[in-house]
Amino acid sequence: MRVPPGVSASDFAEAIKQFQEAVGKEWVFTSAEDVALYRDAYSPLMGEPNELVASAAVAPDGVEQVQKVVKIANRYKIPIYPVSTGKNLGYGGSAPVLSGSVVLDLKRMNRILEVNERNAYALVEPGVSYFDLYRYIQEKGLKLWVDVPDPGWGSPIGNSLDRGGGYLMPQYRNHFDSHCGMEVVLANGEVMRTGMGALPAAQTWQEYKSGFGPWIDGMFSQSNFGVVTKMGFWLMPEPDAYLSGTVIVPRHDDLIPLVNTLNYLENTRVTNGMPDLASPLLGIPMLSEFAARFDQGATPFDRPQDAELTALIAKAGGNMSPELDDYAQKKGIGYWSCKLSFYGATKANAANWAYAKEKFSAIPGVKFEEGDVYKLPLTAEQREKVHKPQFGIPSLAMFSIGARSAMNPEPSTGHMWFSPIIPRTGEAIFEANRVFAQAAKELGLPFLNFNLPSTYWERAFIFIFAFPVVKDIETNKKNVASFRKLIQVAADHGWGEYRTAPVFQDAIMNTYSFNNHALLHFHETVKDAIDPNGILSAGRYGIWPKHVREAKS
Amino acid sequence: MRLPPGVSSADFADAIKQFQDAVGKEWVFTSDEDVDLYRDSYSPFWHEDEEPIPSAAVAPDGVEQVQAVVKIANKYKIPLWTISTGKNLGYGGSAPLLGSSVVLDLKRMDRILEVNDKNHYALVEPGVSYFDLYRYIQDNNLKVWIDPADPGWGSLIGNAVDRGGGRTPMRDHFDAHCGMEVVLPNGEVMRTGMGALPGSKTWQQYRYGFGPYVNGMFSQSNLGIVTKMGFWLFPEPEAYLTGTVSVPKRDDLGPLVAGLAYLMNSSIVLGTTSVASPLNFLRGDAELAALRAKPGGPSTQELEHYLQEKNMGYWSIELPFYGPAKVVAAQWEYAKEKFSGIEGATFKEGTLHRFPVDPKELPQFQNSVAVGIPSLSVFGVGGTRSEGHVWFSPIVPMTGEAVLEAQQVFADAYKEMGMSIGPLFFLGPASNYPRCFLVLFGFPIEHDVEKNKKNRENFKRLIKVAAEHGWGEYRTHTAFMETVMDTYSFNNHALRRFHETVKDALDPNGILSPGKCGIWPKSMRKASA
Amino acid sequence: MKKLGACLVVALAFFLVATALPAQEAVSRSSAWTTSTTPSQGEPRGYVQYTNDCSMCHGEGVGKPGTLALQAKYKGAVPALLDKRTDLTQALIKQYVRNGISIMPIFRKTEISDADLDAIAAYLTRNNKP
Amino acid sequence: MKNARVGLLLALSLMITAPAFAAPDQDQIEKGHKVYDKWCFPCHGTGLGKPGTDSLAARGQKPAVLEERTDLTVPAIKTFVRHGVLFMPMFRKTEVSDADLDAIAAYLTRNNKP
Repeated sequence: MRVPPGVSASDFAEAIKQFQEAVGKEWVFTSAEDVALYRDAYSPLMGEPNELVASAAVAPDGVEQVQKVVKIANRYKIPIYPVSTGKNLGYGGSAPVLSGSVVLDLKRMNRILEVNERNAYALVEPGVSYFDLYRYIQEKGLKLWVDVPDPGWGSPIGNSLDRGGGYLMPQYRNHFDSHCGMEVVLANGEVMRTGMGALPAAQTWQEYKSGFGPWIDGMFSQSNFGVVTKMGFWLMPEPDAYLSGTVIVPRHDDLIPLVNTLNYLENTRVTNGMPDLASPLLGIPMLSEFAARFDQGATPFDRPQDAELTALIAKAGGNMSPELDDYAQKKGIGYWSCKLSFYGATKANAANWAYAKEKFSAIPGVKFEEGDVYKLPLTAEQREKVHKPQFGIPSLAMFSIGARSAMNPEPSTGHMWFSPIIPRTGEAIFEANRVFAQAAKELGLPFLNFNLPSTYWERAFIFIFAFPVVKDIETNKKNVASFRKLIQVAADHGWGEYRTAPVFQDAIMNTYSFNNHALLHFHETVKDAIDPNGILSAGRYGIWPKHVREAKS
Repeated sequence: MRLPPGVSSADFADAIKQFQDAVGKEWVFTSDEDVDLYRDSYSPFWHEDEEPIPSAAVAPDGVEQVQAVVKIANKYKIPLWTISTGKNLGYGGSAPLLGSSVVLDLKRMDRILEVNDKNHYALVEPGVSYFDLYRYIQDNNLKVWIDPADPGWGSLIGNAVDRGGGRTPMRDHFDAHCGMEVVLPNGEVMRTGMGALPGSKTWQQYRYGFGPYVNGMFSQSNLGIVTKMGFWLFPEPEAYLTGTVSVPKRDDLGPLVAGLAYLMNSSIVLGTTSVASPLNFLRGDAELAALRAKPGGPSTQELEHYLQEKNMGYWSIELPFYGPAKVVAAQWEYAKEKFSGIEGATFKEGTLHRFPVDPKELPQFQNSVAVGIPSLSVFGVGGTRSEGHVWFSPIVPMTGEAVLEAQQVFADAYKEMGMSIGPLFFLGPASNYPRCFLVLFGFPIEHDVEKNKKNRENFKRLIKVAAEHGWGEYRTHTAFMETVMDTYSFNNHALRRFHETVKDALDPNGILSPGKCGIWPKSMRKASA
Repeated sequence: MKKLGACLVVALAFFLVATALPAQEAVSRSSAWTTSTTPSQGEPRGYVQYTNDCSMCHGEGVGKPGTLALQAKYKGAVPALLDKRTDLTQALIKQYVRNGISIMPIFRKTEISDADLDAIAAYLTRNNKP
Repeated sequence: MKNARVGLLLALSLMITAPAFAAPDQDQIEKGHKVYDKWCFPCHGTGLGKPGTDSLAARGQKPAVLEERTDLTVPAIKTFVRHGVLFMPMFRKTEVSDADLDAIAAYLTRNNKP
C-alpha cells in the first residue's frame, strides 16, 4: 500500500483503522484496484511515474463523519483531498494534487435538503449532481431551472467552488456567484456556517449572501481552506418564453463594434442568455450547435467546402486579410455572427430583440436571422432538438468533442483545458489569436486557424481551448510542456487562467505575482493559521502547507 | 492629548512625528479642535464618557503613504481606524469603535483612475464619493450610470465594503465590485482577482482571478485597508418606467410578494422596490386615529374597509423597469398580467423617462438615486428636530408571511419597551438586495443622555428579538457591532472564532480597526466562555 | 450503519438471483440515488441503474457521445445502443466502467457501487444467448 | 469635558457679532461658490429632496436656501460646518479644508449689508 508522504506505515495503518470506524469499513478504499478508480481519467501524466495518485480514499456519508475523518487526519498529519462528484474532467477529476493524499470522496453525501419554488433556491450536499437536482425538480413539478455546465454529472457545489460557468442569465451562469450560504468543515474538524447560516435560527440562509462581518465564502473556492458540506444556490424561475436571433456582420473588423454593442446589450440586460459567437466564413461553429453537429454526422467546423476559401484562410493564418473580406462579401457569407438568447415574457423578448437589431444596425451590411421562439416549458419534441444546457437541462453531449465519431475516428483519451481570461473586446480577440497562433507555430502545435472566446462571464471572455490527452506518453509530455509555455505567453500579455488542472496549478499561481507574490503569501499566511498541520488539499491552486514549502526551499 | 490604549506618551509622540514625516505635518491632526471633527455626529453616546473619540487622525494621500502609516502603527502598536469618506451616518460616521484609536482618513485619496464606457466600469480610490464620480461622468459625457447609496456623499469603496445597497440594477454594491488593491496589516500592498497578474488586462472585468477569492474578507472587516477598487457600471439605458400595483386586502401581501420575487428572480424587475401601505402615511387622519383608539385596536376588516372607502389599496409596490422604451412597456404589461390573479388588484402607470434625462424633468424625481443621480434627500427622513439616527436593519425573507410576522414581532417588542408605534409600525421592507427584504428602522439620536441610554438598551433588545426569529442585521452602528456578531453564533461562534484566527495571523499586533464587527485582536479579546 | 446494512442485504439478495432476472424487484435504494428519480416503480434494478448512470451518454436520441462513439466504431456491425447489445460480457462491462476507455472516465465505487455494477451488467447481458 | 467645550464654542460663536471685515475678493467668492456647490448644495440647494433647505423652511427660516441669506456670519457658518447641528454632521478638514471653509463663508456672506 502506498503511504502518504511523511507518514509512517504504522501511523497510516492506525489512521485507516480509525477512518473505517468513522465511516464504515466498506467506505474506506485501500486496495490498489479500488484506489486506481481515483486516478484522473484524463491525466496528461497517465502512466508516468509522477502521475498524481491517491494512497487511499474515504467516503463519509454526513458532516459528522467528515468531521471525524478530518480530526483523524490531523492526529496523524495525513494529507486529505476532498472531491465532490470528482467529474471535473479536464481540470483534474478525482485525483489529488499531492500524490499519496487520501481522497475524501463526498459522492455519498448526495442529499437535496431543500428546493424552494417561491423563492427559487436549493440547498444541497456536495455529492448531488446536476442530473440529480434536475430530476428532483422535474419529479416534483417545480417551475425552476438549474443552470448546468456542459457535463451534467458534475456537482453544483464542486463546479461552483471551481468557479465554473453555464448558459442561462448572467447571475445564474456564474456558478460561484449564484451560490448563497455555505456549511464548511474546517481543517480543525469544526463545522462552520457562513452568511446568514451563522445565525442559529436563520430564515434567510439562502436569501442573503453575506451575513454580518467579513464575507469569507470566496476563501473556500479554488482553495484548500475547508471542506464544503452544504451550499445554497439561487435558481432561475422558468421563464414565460425563449427567443433567439442571430446577428451576422460581413467584415473582419466588424467584430469590434459587434462586441461593443453586445456588451451594451448584455450589461443593460437587453439580452440575458449566453451570447454565442461564431464565424460562418471561417467555419467556427456556435458553442450551442457544436455538439449537435456530431449527431448530424458532420464535423463541427462548418464552412463552405471551397478550395479558394481554404487557400485564403491558410494564407491569412489567423490574421486580417482584404482577400478574405472580399471573398465573404462576394459570396454573401458572414464573417462573424452572434446568436443572442432572450428569456422572459413573449412580448418583452420580441421587443428586446427588435431593440438589439436597431442597435446592431449601425454596422453597415449587418444581417439578422430570426431564431427559435419557444413558449415554455418545452414540448418533449422540442427538448430533443434544443441545446439542452440553454434550457437548464443537464446533458453529456459536449463529450462528443473528444469521443470517437465519424469525423474523429481515432479519439483521444481525454483533454485538458487551457482557459485564459481576455478582455471583452474585439481587439482582444484579434490580439489573442495573433499571439497564440505565433506561439503555436513556435511550439510546433497544430492549431485552428482562428479561435473565438466563450462568454460564460458577463464582463470578460474566456479564450478556452482543449489540449488532447492521448495514450502516447511522449506526446503528452510535449503537450504539457507546450501548455506551460502558453501559460507564460498569456501572462506576458496580461491574460491569466481562470482555472486549471493540478499539473499546472503552481505554474499559473506563479503568474499571479503582483508585488512579489503578495497574494500567494497572503494565502499561505491564512493557510498556516487555519490548517497548521497542512492536511487539506496540499498544493491545491498552488497553496502548499508550511512543511512542504520549507522542504521545497 | 488622548493616548491609544497601552501606548506610552513618549511612543505616541514619536509615532505622531513619524506620521507627520510620512504624510506631511498638516495632515496629522492632534489638536482637540481638529480631532473633534472625527466624532460621530450621530453618536448614541453623545455627552457620555463612553463616546469613542479618536486620539488623532492621519490623512495620507496615496498608497505608499498608507503603507508608511501602517508600518509606523505596527512599530508602536497603535490602533488605526480606517474611514473612507466617513459619512456612513447612522452606522458610525468617522469615529472609531475603540476610543483613542488613530483615525486613518482616506478622504484625500480621491482619484478617479479610470472610467471605461465600452466595458462599463470604474476604478477609484476610497475618498471618491458618489457625487465625485457622477460629476466626472457628466463632465466627460460618458454613457454610464453609477449606483449611488441614498446619501450621495458616501464613498463607493466605503459603502461597498460596508456592503451597502442602492436602487438601480447595480444596487448590491459589494457584489458590483471587481478587483481590489489592499494594504495589509503588515504594510504590504496586495491586488486581488486579475489584479494579481502584473500587467493584467481584465482587473475590472473578471472578479475572481485564480485561487481563493479573498475580496469578501475585506468587507465589514479589519483585515486590510482597501486603497483601490473597481466597480461595474450600468450603461445608460434608453428608458425608465415605474408601475404601481395595489392590492385591497391584508392577506394579499403573500401573493403580492411572491409575484415580486418571481419578477426579480427573472430579471424583469431590476431595481429596488418597497412594500408600502397608505396606513403609514395616514397617521394624521382623524378617522384612522379614531379606529386606532378603539379598545383592542381596529380589526383587519375595519382597516380594509376604511381604505376601500378612500379608494386605496392595503398594500402597494412600485415596480421600476429599466431598458428600451418598448421593452419596459412590455415588462410592465407582463407584470400586470402576473398580478391580475389577485382579486381587486389595481395598476397605475408612472411617467416614462428617457435618458439622458432632460434637466427640466429632474425635479420630478423625489429620489433621483433610482436613476443613478446621487442626492442627499434621504436625510429628510429624520424630520426637522432630529439630531441624527442609528439604523436597525434586519434581513427578513422575501415572503408576505415573513413581513407580517416581523411587523407583529417588532410591534410587540416596541410595546413592551414602551416605545410608540404607527399603525403598521414600519415602513416598507425594501429589495435593495436581490433575494430578501431589508427592513430599516431609524432610531432617533438625541443629545439627551437618558434617552440615548434607553434607546441603546432597546436597540440591543431588538437585535436579540430579531435573532430569535432568525432575522439577522446586515450591518450596524459601531456601538452595536459586538451585540450583532454575538447573535451569529452557530456552533459556539464558529464563524467569529474563524475570523479571530485569521485576524491573529494577518494582524498579529492587532492594529487595524480593533473591534470592527465584533472582531478583536488577541490582546483585547475577552476570555472566551 | 442501518442504511449500509440495508444496502448490503439488497446487494446480496440480488447477487443470488442475478442470473435469472426477477421481473419485479423491490427497489429500496438508499445510497447513490436517494435524491433522484427512478424511472418508474417496479422496474428491474439493472435497468434503473443503467438509466441513471449510463443512459445520459449511451442512451437514445441526440447529444449522446457514447452512442455516437460506438456507432463510429462499429458502423452498425453491432447496435450502437448498449442496451440493444447481446454480445457484451459482464467482465467486459465491469472492465470499461472501472477503467474507462477513450474519453469515458473511470467510475468510482461511490458513484456506481459493485452491487450496482453487477445489476447493470446483468441488465446489459439479459438478452445474451446462453 | 469635551462636550462642555463644544457647548462653549457654540455659545461663543453665537454671541460674537459679525466683525467688520474687509470685503473678500471676487476670486474667493467664486471659489466659495464652487465649494458650496460640491459640499452644501446637495442638502441646502433648491428643488426636491434637499433636507437642509426643507429643515430650515420647516423652522420658518426665510429664505430657507442658504445662498439667498444675507444674515449669516462667518463664525456661525464655520461653527455649523465644524460642529454640525441637528442631523447635519460636522465636516472634517480632509473634506472641507480651512481654506475651502473661508471661501464658503465668503460666498455666503457676499450679499451681507456691511
